[in-house]
Amino acid sequence: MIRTPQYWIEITRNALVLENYLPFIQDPGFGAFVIFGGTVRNFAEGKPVQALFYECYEPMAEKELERIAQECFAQWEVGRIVIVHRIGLLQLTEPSVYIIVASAHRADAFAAARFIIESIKQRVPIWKKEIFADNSSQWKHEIDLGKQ
Amino acid sequence: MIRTPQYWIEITRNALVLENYLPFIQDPGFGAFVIFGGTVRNFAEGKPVQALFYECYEPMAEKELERIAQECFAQWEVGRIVIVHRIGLLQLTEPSVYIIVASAHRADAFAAARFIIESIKQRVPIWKKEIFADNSSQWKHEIDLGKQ
Amino acid sequence: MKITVQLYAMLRDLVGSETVTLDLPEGATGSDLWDQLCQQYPSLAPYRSISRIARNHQFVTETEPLAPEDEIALIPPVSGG
Amino acid sequence: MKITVQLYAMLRDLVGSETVTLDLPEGATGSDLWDQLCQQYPSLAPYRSISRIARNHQFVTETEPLAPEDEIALIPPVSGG
Repeated sequence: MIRTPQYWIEITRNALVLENYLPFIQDPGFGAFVIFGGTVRNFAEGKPVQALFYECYEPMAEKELERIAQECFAQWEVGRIVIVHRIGLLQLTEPSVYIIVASAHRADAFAAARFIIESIKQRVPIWKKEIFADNSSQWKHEIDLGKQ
Repeated sequence: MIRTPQYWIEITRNALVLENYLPFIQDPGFGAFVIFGGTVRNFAEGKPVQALFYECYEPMAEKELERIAQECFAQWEVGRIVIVHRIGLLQLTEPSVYIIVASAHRADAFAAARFIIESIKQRVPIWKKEIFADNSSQWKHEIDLGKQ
Repeated sequence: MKITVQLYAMLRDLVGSETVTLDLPEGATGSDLWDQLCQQYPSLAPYRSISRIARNHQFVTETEPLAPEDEIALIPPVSGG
Repeated sequence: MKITVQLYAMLRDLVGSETVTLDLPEGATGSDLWDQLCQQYPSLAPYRSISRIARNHQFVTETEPLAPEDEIALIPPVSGG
């Protein structure tokens, strides 16, 4: 966990509870907040999914998330940022990530929240293994060597 | 209140509690949700604000919110929409509005949530009176007739 | 015909009443309604160009003819959210 | 010099180990590291063009020279969120 008065970055094996993070972003100077939540969906690559397993290169992932938060503060007028990602085994509908951005004006919160989730999907070392209903499993982006 | 399996529209005098609305959007078919929250900010028109008073043309406001929700379902692949707006007297940091959109893919949830808040600010008959720290007050968009 | 108009926010404050009942000729439109209202309450005039008319909970243009059974409201610039 | 590389996700599964220690000439770069790694573990080769190298928790290009005290990890396409 990396916590400053402006941002709260956390990678955890525990279930995510949204309410725990809301007091951190409360401030009479902010008029808007945007929350993005990612949850475990029952379908991927055209196949039914029963669970997801997330793995992480933890020290780098937290630092990369911190760099993303700092880029937001440099680009937009944002007041507070929370980025929490769960790792380990997650069941259907469980949240895997929460991104919360509070700002004076809504455009900044929307832009920064979108930037953060897109950045996570590009450059934060976290990997997802899809566990399908038939008990087969595969890392996302895994190359099917049989097809090469 | 207007509630269908797809959307939950509500205008209320009670304090908004985000957790009350989260079970409604939970579904294994959705992988993403976006929440927009509007809160009472301590500054407006360059003056310190101590509270906001919201008034509403209630039957039309709920119908207009319903039309906005229906426009979202027509434009984007969204699964569930919650729009709740509080009216009456609100203190600093209290939430005035929550918009929640759940969808299979994040782009739809972001786009619809943004569309909903922009639409509310354009065409839902709700009015905000700013109560300043010096106890003066003014409807937002009120024309200062002295200046005409 | 009698048309009752609901007023909100600054419009209600300027008139000092939540509703105003006007006597308009049959087939009068929103534009006629505004004309008579502004004559009776000149302080509303600056809001005419920035307000909209709602008939039965939907926005309508000023050219729309009104009927006594319609629920009519004037909608000054909104500020929800 | 000895360089220990951390492996994650499918790369770790393909090698069957969380780390691999390589013996590389002084001043060797990320590119040299990949060359030797793919020689030892040919199943990694398809991932070379789509993976990145992290040195001390930051992405670096393949031309960057490495040092034994660096923490080196190979980062295959990520899929968090």
